[in-house]
Amino acid sequence: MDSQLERYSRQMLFKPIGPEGQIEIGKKHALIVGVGALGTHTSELLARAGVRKLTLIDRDYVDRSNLQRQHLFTERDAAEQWPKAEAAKERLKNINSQVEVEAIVAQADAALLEDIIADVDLLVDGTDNFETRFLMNDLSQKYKIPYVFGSCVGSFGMAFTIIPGVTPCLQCLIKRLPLQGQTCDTVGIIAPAVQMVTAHQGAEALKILSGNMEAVRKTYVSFDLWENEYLSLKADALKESNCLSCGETPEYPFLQSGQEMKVAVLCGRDTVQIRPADNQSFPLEKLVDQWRSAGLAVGGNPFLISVTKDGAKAVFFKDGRALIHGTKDLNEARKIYHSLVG
Amino acid sequence: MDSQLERYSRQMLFKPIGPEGQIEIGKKHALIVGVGALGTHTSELLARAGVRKLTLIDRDYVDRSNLQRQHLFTERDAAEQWPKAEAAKERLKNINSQVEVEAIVAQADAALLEDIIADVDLLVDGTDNFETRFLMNDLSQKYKIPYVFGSCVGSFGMAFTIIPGVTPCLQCLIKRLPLQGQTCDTVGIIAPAVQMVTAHQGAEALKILSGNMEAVRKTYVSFDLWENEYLSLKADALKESNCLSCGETPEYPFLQSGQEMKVAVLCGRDTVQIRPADNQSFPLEKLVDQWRSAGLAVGGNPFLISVTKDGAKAVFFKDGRALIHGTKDLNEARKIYHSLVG
Amino acid sequence: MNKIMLFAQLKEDMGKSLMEVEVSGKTVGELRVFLEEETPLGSLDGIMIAVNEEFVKDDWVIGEKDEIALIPPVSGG
Amino acid sequence: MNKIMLFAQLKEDMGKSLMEVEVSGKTVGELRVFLEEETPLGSLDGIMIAVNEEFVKDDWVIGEKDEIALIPPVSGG
Repeated sequence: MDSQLERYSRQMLFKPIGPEGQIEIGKKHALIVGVGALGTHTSELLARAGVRKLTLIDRDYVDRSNLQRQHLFTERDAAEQWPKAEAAKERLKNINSQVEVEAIVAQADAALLEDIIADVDLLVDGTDNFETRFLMNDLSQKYKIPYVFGSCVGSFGMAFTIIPGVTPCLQCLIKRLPLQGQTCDTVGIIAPAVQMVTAHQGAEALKILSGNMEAVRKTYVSFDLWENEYLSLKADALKESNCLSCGETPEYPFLQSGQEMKVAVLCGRDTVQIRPADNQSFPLEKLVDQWRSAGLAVGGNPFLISVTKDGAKAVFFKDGRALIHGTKDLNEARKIYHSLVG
Repeated sequence: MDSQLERYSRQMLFKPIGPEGQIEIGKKHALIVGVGALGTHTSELLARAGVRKLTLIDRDYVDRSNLQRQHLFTERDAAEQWPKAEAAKERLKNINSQVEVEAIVAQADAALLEDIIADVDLLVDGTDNFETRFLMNDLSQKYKIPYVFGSCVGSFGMAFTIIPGVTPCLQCLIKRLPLQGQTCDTVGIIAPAVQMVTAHQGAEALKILSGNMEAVRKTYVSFDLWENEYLSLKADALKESNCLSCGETPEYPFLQSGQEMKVAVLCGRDTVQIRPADNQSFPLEKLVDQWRSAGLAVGGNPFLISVTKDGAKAVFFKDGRALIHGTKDLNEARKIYHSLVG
Repeated sequence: MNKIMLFAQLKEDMGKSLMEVEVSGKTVGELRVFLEEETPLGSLDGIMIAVNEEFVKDDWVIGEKDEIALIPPVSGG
Repeated sequence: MNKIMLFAQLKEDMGKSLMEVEVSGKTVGELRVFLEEETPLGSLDGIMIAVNEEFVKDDWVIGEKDEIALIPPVSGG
């Protein structure tokens, strides 16, 4: 056996992969967007599995409250506020020095993603918001790259594999976002729910990267580990022939400038304004319930709602527009926004 | 919020745990037997979750072929052949210095386990053989400690939570061992199957440690991630009132000396003899098929079968007795035996 | 009767993870309106609905004893 | 007819993960003997058998259309 491959012997003994599948995996480049709970698990899994290259994108740094569920990171990474993508890269190099790891500390916007997509073989979902997911979905469709969606909150999670030209896309499945405010910052998250999602994402990734397309799961998995529920749901009926992302005349709306969430510092103020993308519904009352339930201070008047979290004050208008006070940092403002709204 | 607890904020926001559950978790001591694929995942999960103490037992050292699926370990651990329990401990201290980690590099036999069981609140299965599992099962029943069973091979795995006095025990479920030779060394293992088992083990552990006994899963989970199958099977009907481990007059057979697998160096020879425990069936023909299929050199005559693996030669007799040639190290011989037989 | 399984936010809103209602003959779109008007679930905009382990569109007609699951896509990760 | 789901080693031995046979009226113990004698599965000693998502003992009588799963406890970890 090739001595470079010998470390993967237990994966090659698995017949559907075998030595041929291992060689295929070793040629592949996976892009993981978001290096939080999901992204640290899937990047560790794919680095150990022996992909050629991993690109990791994350705009955030390691915080102590991440350590409860985000693998790869240590107390020192949190104390030094190391950027997540860079902290992950450092650990992954110690785990498998044969894998090329590229860390990008930035917001995963359309311009960045289109710039690096050229030789990517697989898109892996590690993000915490649907704006970025719809962007990944459009990218997947435009460049014909499989996209392994996953998300979780509390003990609840879901995973689905999108194969362009074969399965429905994320836009077919979820036309309008249910922004009900259940985020890891409002209702929490337990690490086993993360692992359950990444077990599915990882298995799908290995199937795709090793060339076992016939084994790819065709159903949408949804589970609750605390309630002991597991559903495997057929999704074919949701494929839309006129879908703007995967239909007959696609427009890839999230790759068009002007369609994305707009985030800008208000002139001369320590405040960032956020206007969400168009396809989101905005049930402000439900959000308020979630925030109160999470113990956050909520105030307001008939025209707006204010909520205070981690020292920053966010003000929401009924149309979904938000002002994040106390910062001029766009990424910090996005982080607060997504932690409150989803 | 207590600054020591703040790192667990996302786990405390999960309502069924909450601050009270977190305080409970922080009082508990979990014993993880076996620090391979399952054990590294569950120990990382429980360390991040903030248990008071983890005891890790493993007799083995880190090998490069472990790195594909065993978290916590690095290339350096493999190059230095660091004992698994110690390598895991070192990494876990960097992840959560608040957790006391005790590493024991030894065979988990009845004497050792009974010696350290006193304040253990939970038994977590990370072992690779049923001899040790039956020992853990007896220990669980004798000392009334919940035991979270898990195992996997290939893309297939299973998990079950044993609550003494409530559920059937492992002995009720599995009366005789099907030693069909499907081990990670013969048919391989993919890391997502490991994560799928540990997602279940981890969720059950958090329920038990946080005092949410009513949420404990009552079914036996069995899945195949490559075949996209997931079963959740009721197991109550298998509870045996005359079970020797959990029945009305228990004898805890695996805690009795003389009942365990017997491993001894043959006098004056570079050979270890292994006699398996009594309750194992031994279908030698199936084992031979597995070994051939895994590419191992198999020879023999009407009375015995020999198989060569990793430079060591093992000879099996029809009654299950085995001679492991080329070593005087009992643990090395056990490792080779279990890697071939299960 | 039809069983409806509820997850995440919806389970919280309803106070239970399983409810039983008679909605056979209704379309899935009509089920949405019914649940929004008659239960504490509030807006079901964006909620995915499966009938007998298969996601269906809003014009799908629910049959007797069909089992329904409401899946809210959550954003965490 | 009864569906029998096979996993791991048993799937390999049979060459497929699902088989259909008519075994209603037999006990689970008789099913074991039938499969050992009539199929390539070999010894089913130690294999756990579930009928309609519930593990049952060898005296359980299989009904029409009951779905059966054969679960081999594997040792890896």
